[in-house]
Amino acid sequence: MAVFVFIEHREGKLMDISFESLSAAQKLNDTVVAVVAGENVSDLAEKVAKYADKVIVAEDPKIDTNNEAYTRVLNELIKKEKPKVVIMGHSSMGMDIAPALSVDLGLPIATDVVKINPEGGKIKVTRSIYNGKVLADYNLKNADTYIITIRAGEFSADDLKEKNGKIEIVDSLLKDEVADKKFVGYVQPVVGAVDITQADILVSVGRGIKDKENIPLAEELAKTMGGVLSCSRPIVDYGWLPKERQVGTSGKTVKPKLYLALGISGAFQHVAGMKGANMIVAVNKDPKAPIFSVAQYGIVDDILKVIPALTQKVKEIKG
Amino acid sequence: MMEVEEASFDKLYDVYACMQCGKCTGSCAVSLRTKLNIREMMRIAILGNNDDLKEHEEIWDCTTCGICTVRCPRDLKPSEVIVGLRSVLVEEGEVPSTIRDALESIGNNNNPWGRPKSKRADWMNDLGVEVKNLSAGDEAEYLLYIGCTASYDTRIQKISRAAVRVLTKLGVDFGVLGEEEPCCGSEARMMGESGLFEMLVEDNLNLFNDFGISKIITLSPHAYNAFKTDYKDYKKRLEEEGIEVPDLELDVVHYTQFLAEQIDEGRLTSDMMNEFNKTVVYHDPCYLGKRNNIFEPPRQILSIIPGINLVEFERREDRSLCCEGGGGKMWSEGTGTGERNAVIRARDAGALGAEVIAVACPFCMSTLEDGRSTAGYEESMEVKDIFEILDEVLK
Amino acid sequence: MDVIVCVRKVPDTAEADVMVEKSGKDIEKSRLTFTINEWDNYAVEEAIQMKEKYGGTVTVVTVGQKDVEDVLRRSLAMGADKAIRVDMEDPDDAYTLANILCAVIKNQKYDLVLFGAQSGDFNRGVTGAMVARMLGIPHATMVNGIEVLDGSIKASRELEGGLNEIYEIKLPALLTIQTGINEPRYVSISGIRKARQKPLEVLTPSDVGVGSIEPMIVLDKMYMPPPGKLAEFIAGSPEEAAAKLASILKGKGVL
Amino acid sequence: MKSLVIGGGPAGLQASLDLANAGYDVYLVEQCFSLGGRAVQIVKNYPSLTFIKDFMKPLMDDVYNHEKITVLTNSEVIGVDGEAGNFKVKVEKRPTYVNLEECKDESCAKAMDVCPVEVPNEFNVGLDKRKAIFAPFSYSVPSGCVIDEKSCLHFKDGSCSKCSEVCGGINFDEKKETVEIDDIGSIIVATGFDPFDPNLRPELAYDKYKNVITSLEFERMLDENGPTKGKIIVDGKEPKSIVFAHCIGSRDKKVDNPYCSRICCMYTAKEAYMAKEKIPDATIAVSYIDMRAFGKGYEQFYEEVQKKQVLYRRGVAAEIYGNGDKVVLRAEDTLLSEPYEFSADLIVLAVGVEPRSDSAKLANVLGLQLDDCGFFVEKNVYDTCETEKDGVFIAGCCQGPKDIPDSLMQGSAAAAKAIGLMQRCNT
Repeated sequence: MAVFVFIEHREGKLMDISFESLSAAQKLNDTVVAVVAGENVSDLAEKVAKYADKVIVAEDPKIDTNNEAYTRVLNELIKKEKPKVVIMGHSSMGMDIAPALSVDLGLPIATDVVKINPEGGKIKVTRSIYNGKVLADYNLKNADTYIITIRAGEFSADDLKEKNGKIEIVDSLLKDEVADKKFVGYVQPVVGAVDITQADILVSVGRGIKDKENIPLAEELAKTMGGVLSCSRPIVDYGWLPKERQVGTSGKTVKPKLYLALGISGAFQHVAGMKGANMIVAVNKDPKAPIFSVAQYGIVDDILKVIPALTQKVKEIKG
Repeated sequence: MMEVEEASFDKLYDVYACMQCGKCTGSCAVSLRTKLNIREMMRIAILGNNDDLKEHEEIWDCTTCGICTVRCPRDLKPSEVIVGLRSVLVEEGEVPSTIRDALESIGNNNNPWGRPKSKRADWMNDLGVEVKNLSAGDEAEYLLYIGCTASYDTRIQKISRAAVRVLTKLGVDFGVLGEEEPCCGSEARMMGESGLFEMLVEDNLNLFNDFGISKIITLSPHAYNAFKTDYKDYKKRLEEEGIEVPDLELDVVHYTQFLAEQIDEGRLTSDMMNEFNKTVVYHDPCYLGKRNNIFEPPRQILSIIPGINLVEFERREDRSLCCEGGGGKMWSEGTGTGERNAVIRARDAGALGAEVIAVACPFCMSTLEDGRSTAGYEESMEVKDIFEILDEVLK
Repeated sequence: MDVIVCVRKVPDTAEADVMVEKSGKDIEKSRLTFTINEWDNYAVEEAIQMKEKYGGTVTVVTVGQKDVEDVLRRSLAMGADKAIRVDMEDPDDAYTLANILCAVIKNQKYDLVLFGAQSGDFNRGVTGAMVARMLGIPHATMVNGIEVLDGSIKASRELEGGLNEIYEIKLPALLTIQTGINEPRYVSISGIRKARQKPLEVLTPSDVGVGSIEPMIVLDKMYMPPPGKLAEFIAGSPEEAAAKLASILKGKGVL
Repeated sequence: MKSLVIGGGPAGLQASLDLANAGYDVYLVEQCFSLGGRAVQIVKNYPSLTFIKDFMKPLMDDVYNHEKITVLTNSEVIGVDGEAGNFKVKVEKRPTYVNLEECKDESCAKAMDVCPVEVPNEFNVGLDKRKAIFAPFSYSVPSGCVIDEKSCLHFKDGSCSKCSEVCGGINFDEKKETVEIDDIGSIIVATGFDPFDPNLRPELAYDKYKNVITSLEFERMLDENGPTKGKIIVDGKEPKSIVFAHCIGSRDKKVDNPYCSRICCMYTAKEAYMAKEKIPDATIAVSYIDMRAFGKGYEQFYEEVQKKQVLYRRGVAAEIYGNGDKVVLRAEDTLLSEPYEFSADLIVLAVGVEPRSDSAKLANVLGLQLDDCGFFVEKNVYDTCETEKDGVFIAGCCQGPKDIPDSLMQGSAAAAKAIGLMQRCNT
């Protein structure tokens, strides 16, 4: 029996979630079969082979990065190979593909899974529900194949074991191009107006930044991290940043993956505007600042010392 | 002609009678720093249509301090016209997202702060004093109405705790409603959501009635004003709509009135206090002062504190400078540019040598705390509620 | 353009303390407030904006007992024309739910079916695409922009890392809507009152014609996650602390 | 048959003179020590800019010296009986404690000199002090001194009688007397008005700053014989920036004065003009709602004033606060839709016209009606002199706000009406 791992790639690059999916698959102690489909994907297949027992490569220009085409290719492969589990990311792509496969093949599906527990022939999964405040174990209906999408960041790619599997090239079995759903292309969201509500990473500055001259320091950190600069109300009051950057009940309510609060004491109205962030990190001189009561990580120090250091470290990590 | 709920602004507010003297705009707390021009709004109420209104985002700049209504020589109610214009937008769903979230939160969570009902009583954690809970079967003469902001805002929760300690020391027979305390709805009404306010009036009158509450001490002048004035009007409205509401006459006082009464009756005296050797300036909240002419009680309380050096703002009482905290401004930045009134206020206090700005309103606390820091008085000046000062000095 | 929007009432758990019931099968709901699922709200708004622009109708559909009707009334107040409630307990299993919704939708006239991309309670993110499959129409999930063409639409999908991808999809189609696609309007209390006039159809499971469906996934038990630590302070010099923080952020997949 | 005129301002004086010239005996009852009413506090009239004194002084003298007119100053009508053609009137005449016939000019000066009491001078609206024995104003009629018993120490505790030591005319024993007059054919009420008390608009902070004054105070400063000898001086300094604020207590329902004062537009124009003449380099602005220059030559005068670079800014005064030595007037320039703050050395509040506070008492004595605002009610809009009560006529500001020419005209009209009535009664 095998575990299928659907490999996500975009514009010639493998997505992180693919490695996390491989990691999840390896933990099931079964044959790990990575599926790489698309056009000109043999390079990618070689990178994936390092961590899989086998890589199935379905080269087909008709796939054209169309999720529906991927679905149909996977459908054929599952029917043919009958894997025990199909794992992919609970990503934008996985959300498009996995449920469709489930209905097409009549296979049970569990999405956004944080833990997979095989129990004999059965599969039990753990999901994090109600805003992560509750964990729930689910049993999947008995079936030959189970479809599971995993939550990003829950299965660390650091744990991957090298397997150096073989690569098998198969026919994609995609008969025609998908007629009713055409991939048009990728677009960068309109740049210009900065929308802090849409950013995944917000580097947010407060009074602790002390001087308008120091704003570029924070700007550079935000850029290095791939995030956007936001701020608390006084910074707008001082005229150091425009109103669109203001986080709080009277400004913008934000829910980034990371909110890095620099020199923000954490007035109630500010906190109310950012408490939905997945992760809050605060840097403040004052260990009693209320911001620390909502932060997961804190550094008690002068932000003007921490910002350049952090910019440097992030640059190093990102290479 | 603008219309709301099938009634024209002419019928509701006599807008045709406006003589365009500009007293409203001239008096307006924010007209110098925002696009808001109330006189023009009076004109729009006559000549505009509901679509024109969408172009006037400054409608959300009004703090509803009410001074335009207090001063209007034609005895019109410009501040109510603003609220009415807002309600046109509210009915059409065309409100800034931050206002929308606050209103939705009032509807869903009974507070505008997006906080769960189940955490409303968190301010009482580690209080160290037993407080009666009127929603849990306890009985008391007074309900101490905390209000949403003083229940949830971590800074302002301190006022609530001080209030409980002070009233307990004075032997007042009072209780709170804990998690069951509802939103008074004042801000909902001022943001133009009169339907929601009406619903709250109905619910709250029933709730007060069920828990045997008729005498209320409020922390917030906004709640005071709502219970005192708006609840009466809306109760009438509900009755006209054929909705049954308990025949409950609320006996409401703001806490400064209550404490001033305690002083008059000899139950709160200087002898009971340690010295407070600081220069203090009192900031009049609009909903206590301008809207309700309560100028003296807060000053009376402060004046009996031994050692206090009480100074006065140039602009005080009728001419007090609004802190910009009311009228939904907690949830909307609006079109304002330049220095906030709260910063001007802090600077004026600084010029008076004040070490403490004494406030009697949660919104004033919130805005002035900010103004004080922005004006650079983080180290040298504090903003304290009168309850907090009393809590500090009472032996 | 006739649009059907499937909506769901969920508890607001973002701020609240959530506790698991003794049975381990559900959470304690008495102290929670329930509202329309955030993603669904965007979907309803999107449908109404389409109606305002292109004409047509908006029908909102939900599955649940009477207490979920306020979510439908709210949608009607936003501007939907008609609401349908299937009168039964909300099934735990998305597959079952998808079958019921499919049965309702296939009897309606529609050009477009909208779902929220996920729901705030179970965040399964699966029901919409399943329904599309059952209806046999094309779908796109995580849609953050729609352009209506003649007989088709262009949908922008949100991808990880801030990129969007564009699909051209033939109608009828099903889209699941990501938050941020629009700015949902406020629904006033008086608006909700007025919407009482609008039709709200209640269907029984037998009206819908769905028999018993074996669930694909069954809840075993709910439990509380181990308590997370609050504000773990990172000590050291600015350089040391920055290095530690950077590696934590990398480990958490944020960087 | 005699006629009674109540009130010795322009309307009452003119009515008395017209009646007397027509051959009737007239009793003119004036509450104050002197004739003249409020007009004598004004320095110059608009639009001619002639001295009021040049007109009022002869008028007052003519009335006072007219053989058919009996002037009862410091007096009050306390009872009226009877009907048109035959009223019986009771007048209370209060003592002045100074017998003018025994009194010489110099002794007056001496008496005032020795008097130890100083009180605010009403005539100069408190801008200076007067003694307890004083001459009401420079050209008061009757001339000479009077004693104000309210502030005189002799009446307080008997501790002082210094004036009687230097002046033979002093008679502390004078008593008030009641004069009964029969055969009164007609009564003309011309009791005038009170200026608006700006403290009723606390946002204008009138009581808080020395450099916020009323137009009447400003008027007194324009008087060469006044407390500042005609110099505009506030707190010892000449202001270089002045704002005049229209409509203070006028067109204002909040203070129960919903009507226009009819005078504050034009007297402000005149005061602004005179201010510019006295301080040519001063910045002068006027905040106003709209300009009501409806009299003959008024619009032209308004234009003249504007040409003197007096800046008219539309928008009523909203609020006043102090800022150091300056006072700041907040208003909206409604033409620009722009709120502004004008920081000035002096703000002049153009106070409006209010019914006299004692109108109700007199209405009661006479059996007259007061309107919602407190003015005496005329018979109808086409006959603003007659009242519901036969034989009783009204004239001047007690009927409604008006300026001096209009008051004089209504005084004449009332006199004509009264003469007509009395002739009908005689035949």
